[in-house]
Amino acid sequence: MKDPRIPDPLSWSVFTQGIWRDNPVFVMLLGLCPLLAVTNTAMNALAMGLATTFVLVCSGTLVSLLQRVIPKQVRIAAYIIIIATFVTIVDYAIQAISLDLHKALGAFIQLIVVNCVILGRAEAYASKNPVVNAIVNAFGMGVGFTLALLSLGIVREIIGSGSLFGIDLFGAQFQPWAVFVLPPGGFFVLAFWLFVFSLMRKRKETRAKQEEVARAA
Amino acid sequence: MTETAPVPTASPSSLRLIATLAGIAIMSGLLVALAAEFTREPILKNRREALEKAVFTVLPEATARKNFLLNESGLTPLGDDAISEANCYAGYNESGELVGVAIEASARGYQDVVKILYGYNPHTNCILGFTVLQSSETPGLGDRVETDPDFLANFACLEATLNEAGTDLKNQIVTVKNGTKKHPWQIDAISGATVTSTAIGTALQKSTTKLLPLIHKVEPEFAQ
Amino acid sequence: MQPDSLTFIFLNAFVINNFVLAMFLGLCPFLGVSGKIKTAANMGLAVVFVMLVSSSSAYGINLLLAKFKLEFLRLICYIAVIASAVQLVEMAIKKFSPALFRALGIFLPLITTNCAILGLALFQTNREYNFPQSLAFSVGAGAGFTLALVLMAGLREKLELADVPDVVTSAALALTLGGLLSLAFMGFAGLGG
Amino acid sequence: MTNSGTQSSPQVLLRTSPHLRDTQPVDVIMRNVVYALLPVCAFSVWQFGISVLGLIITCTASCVLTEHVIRKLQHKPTTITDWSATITGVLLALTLPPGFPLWMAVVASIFGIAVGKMFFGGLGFNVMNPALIGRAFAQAAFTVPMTTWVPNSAPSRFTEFIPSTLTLPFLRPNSISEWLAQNAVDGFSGATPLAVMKFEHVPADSIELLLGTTAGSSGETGALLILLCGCYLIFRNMMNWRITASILLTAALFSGICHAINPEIYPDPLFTVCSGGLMLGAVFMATDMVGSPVTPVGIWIYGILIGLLTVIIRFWGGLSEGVMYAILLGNAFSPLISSVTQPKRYGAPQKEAAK
Repeated sequence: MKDPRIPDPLSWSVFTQGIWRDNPVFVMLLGLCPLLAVTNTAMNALAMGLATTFVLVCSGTLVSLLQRVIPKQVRIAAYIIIIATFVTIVDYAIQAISLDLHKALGAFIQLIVVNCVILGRAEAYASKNPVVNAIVNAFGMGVGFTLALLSLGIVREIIGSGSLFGIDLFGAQFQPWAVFVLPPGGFFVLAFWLFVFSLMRKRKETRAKQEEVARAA
Repeated sequence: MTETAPVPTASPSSLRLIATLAGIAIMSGLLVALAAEFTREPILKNRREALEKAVFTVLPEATARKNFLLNESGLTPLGDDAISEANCYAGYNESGELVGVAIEASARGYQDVVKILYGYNPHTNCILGFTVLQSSETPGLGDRVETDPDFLANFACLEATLNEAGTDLKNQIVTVKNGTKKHPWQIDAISGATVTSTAIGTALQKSTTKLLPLIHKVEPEFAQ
Repeated sequence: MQPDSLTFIFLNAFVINNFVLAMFLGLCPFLGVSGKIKTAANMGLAVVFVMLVSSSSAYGINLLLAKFKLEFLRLICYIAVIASAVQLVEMAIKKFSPALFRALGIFLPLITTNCAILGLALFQTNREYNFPQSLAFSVGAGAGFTLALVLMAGLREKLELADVPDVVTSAALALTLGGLLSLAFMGFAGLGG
Repeated sequence: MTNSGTQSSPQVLLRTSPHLRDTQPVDVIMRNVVYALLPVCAFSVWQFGISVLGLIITCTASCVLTEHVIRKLQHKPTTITDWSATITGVLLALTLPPGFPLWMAVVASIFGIAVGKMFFGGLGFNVMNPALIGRAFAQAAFTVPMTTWVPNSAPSRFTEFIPSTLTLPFLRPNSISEWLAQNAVDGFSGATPLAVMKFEHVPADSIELLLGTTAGSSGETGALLILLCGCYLIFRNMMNWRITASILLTAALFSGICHAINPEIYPDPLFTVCSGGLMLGAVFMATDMVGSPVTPVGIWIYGILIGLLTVIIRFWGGLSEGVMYAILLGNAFSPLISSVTQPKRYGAPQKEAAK
């Protein structure tokens, strides 16, 4: 995405890059497996987001620290080992915090290892930038990923079970639309968000074009 | 992750490559081992609490629990932490009398396997209740087996008596259509959630057929 | 059907809880490599192959780790094994069947980061499958992955000519198709029960 | 629903179409399908009363309105005059249970048209049958109301709505137990003949199934009438009889074999063909040209696949009825079937068809 030899100056955009402009989910379409699999409740989505952020930040730090030590030829293998280490740590930590949460997220915590967002960050950013930048950038990406997870989890939980973070919202008479907590619902809600963003982008483009025409006239 | 980048001009020796990788591997091994060590106690505590909660749900009168491994060769008492090795858990009331045994069972549900823990009282030959340990049944339909009061009423005392020879159930536990329960060994299904109701019945029937003869053989050994 | 019977394990991973459409494993290739039926079928073939290899090696690794009480290294070992399995498979195919290698070539390295492979190894460990069960599971999962991929490719080929509204991006379209397929696959729930 | 993709898309015409009716304009065919559906609608209103009338009107209106609004939002001329949205609405209503809450029917209609059809560019580009997508969505979203059945010929059916029909939006369906107590005919079990067969192994009377005096979805009872209406379309050369025939024959043959092996559990072929939504699906939904293969051999494979899947889901699945899912899966498979059975082009490479 940019020349690798010039390190980024630390700026606000290092952080916000992952939240909006290069949002790992909505823009880059990465890490979809956990995104769809564990977002049937907002709580699961939040936990998954935090776990991923932790792994992103820790592996980013280590990769950035070791960037001069790791030879190019074996860097991918090294990154994967580093990532797998932190994922295992998170896995144990979640078990220690709450078994129910661990049961709800299941094997998808361990599957963070193959989340392309993390390897992608390690390869494209952390391995070429100073530690502070790497941490800030990874944190931004983590926040962006968590927001994406939450945007799915909140919609799915509200419509699919009539509650939010486990708190009942509409009373006992509300008819939940169970399909939203089932697998098809995951696909549909993500498609819906992508559709909405694409619609917004189109609107903006048309408006810009109209303004241009107006200015020309 | 496709291919490694173009080889730099001065490529490091393979010894250095291996050494770096080995170093990283050792470091991560250490980190992981540390994490596993630190979290072992809390995880065990969580497991114990979760199990205790489940056991006390299916054996309402119990206040204490002990782990056992039950198989053809008899009953083996296990330590308090050996939760994953145990396959049955005895519950005792405050005066130390056996109030029942909690056993895991599983069967095919609608979407996937349903895993339950059920309580059995060998004195009264009753199944006292069950709790779902793991299921992915349809929300609002199959998952009602845990909440539907009419369905739970089946388990005030679901009869599971052995035959004279002590080898098999006298009357097989069976799930029947909603509203047609006639005998204490029948389970009245939830209307509309027949598949999940039947899965609970099948799990109980299979597990009791296999384990009750064993339990009755070793019953005195459960005493504290 | 018994929940631990080989047929059920196969059917479960194949259609009932299809690896892609119900478990969301392997979504990246599902969305990325599903443009053409032929490519999708080849990718599926490669995945089945790698799944068989990595599932059996994961089974062996797990036995070893359990023996030495080193379960905390499981994840690291699995990912390492899968990466090497992909390499080995690639080399073997290259040597013994250059034609197949040309057909699968570009997909093989991609498979390492396919979460369906690691997911398979993790799920078979969580569910405590024995060796034959693990094999049935991996064949079912691979077949399920291939089926989903090929169906998706067929639909997308058909939609190439469609007058899709311009605000519908190809990702949104693919995800909606995935959702519809997932909806249709719900019909297999309880199969063999 | 017959050939439809040919209206505004010259590309589709390039495909080898085996159908003679390309000469007939789409809206004429569609209008005739509506005519053919009218007797089925009338019969189901007579069977289940004004609740079903409400259901048919609601579904049709919401389907047509959804399509109209979406076209307007796209700044394109409306397409509701081609009658296809009307057919989707009527078919959807006919596949819903008679006492289905109207607000849920609206949701199913909107989803079916918006996601199942307009999202892909409208008529001719939808990959699966929109009515069935709507129904599958409702089945997954509102499982309990979708499996709540009422008896046919309830005495008060022309004077009052089934209470669940008029449920307020977003709420759980009103209880029908009181209504059932007043209206239930001797020993109504709250299940369709298929469910009774599946879970209790008691087959229903075939004559009843043929005439349609059983519980079930609004328009799926009365196999004979549906077949007659289908014959009208076949006679007018507006429907591909091969699809219907291959589905029904396969289902009958397969269930006949199972019945011969174990008559206790598996029903006889006549029951299989006449019960549930198989007849309605085989005649009016699987024959939708947009979702079926374009090659002559493919048509037969498609029909056989749907027949097989229906019986497999009915006999060994968790649901008592599988026609809807079988047709949706058939739709999903049809591009694949087309591509495999495509006649070889001259000079094409040897290994043309993958899988």
